[in-house]
Amino acid sequence: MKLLYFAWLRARVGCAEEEVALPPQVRDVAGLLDWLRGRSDRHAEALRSLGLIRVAVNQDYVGPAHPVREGDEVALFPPVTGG
Amino acid sequence: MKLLYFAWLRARVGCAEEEVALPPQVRDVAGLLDWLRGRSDRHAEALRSLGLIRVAVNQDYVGPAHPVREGDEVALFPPVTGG
Amino acid sequence: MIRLQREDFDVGAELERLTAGNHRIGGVASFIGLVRDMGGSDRVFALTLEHYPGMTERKLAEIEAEARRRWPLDAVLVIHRYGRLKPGDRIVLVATASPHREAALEACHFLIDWLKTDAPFWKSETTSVGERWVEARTEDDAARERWTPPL
Amino acid sequence: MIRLQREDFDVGAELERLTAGNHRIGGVASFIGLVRDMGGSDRVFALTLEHYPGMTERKLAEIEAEARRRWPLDAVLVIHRYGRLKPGDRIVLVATASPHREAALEACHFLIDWLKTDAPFWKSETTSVGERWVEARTEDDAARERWTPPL
Repeated sequence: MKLLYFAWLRARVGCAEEEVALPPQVRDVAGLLDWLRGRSDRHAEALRSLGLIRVAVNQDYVGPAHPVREGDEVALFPPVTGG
Repeated sequence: MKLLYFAWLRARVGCAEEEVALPPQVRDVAGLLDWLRGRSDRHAEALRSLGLIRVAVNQDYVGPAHPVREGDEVALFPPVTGG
Repeated sequence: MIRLQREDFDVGAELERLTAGNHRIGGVASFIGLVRDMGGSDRVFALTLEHYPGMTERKLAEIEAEARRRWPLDAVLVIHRYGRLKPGDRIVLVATASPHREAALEACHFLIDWLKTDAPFWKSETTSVGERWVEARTEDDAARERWTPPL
Repeated sequence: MIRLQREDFDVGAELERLTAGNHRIGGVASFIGLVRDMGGSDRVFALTLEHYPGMTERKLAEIEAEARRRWPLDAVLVIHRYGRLKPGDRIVLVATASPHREAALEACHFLIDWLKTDAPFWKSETTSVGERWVEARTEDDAARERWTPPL
């Protein structure tokens, strides 16, 4: 699975993009975030405040119950501020 | 008193501007319109449908009860269509 | 700022000038009114705008003052043309600049709505069935009413 | 039409192109977003816009389609810049053209409101007290909500 980080999430995690192999118990966005927090201290710190994190799966905004699968493009980022 | 006519009122009355001496019994806009209708057949015809006529006295929109005086600039015209 | 003129105007240059050197401005809203080639079901070949010199400037200035009273605006521009225009020609430009996007957008909408009902202009269309005066639209009165009473 | 670019754009030329040859259009509404020189009480020297390539184009196209579904629009243009900008620089241009003034004005307002909350852009300010990410504003969410559910 391809993970993308934007804005301060990118800065805190320390990378813009990573390729991960999804363990079988991770089935949805909430599970993915839980699992990611265990990857490193930086991940744990960056993903601490879930209220400040938005998720897109395959370029659509989704909620915590949205399923994730091997092969998805999952992006994590703070609330957007365009315009 | 200076009278100005615009748009189809100008075309129907047959002039853009006329100078009139106000008779003493004419005290307000409604009275002025009554009196003007007696000036000629063209005036009578042009000023027939009061619902289609707007009046400005000294460049402010006014209603039928607004006073008129010698020296005023009174404009008569259809509803405006700017923009 | 209010301008009443026969000549066309350069939208890009006007909008540029509106904000030049003022870096407090976060948003510029504008509206351009154009001559349409249809009036009802008839083809329009020309549109002639007549106005009431003196009162027009006065009313436009009043409308600008009202917009500035209602919203925090750093700049306001209204350019209204008169005379004979062709389909596709620009009639009017309304532009507002503010630190805040909502203020600019609402004030621009307000200005064009009020201008339609309060500025003494009249339009005559040269159509395939002859010359005729454009009637005021009740929708325009309704649009103006949306903004009263003052916010 | 949607464009995402680093380069600046020419507002006059873009608006001209939007309506060229189409004499059905009666009104063009537009909004230009500019970089402000203040962020809260701190001086801003630069604003850097980051976006999510691929998703940004997709979201902007969805927002355009939604506007066209709600209003009768003859043309829609959204140009959004990214990269490093200075105070006074243009960030975004939204323009809508319609036979009807209200449709153009409302659709333009709608587009900028939705773009603020739905397009994946993030802003970082270079200020007198350092570099910092601009936070999303709850006012922007409220402005977006004004347009839902569909008219």
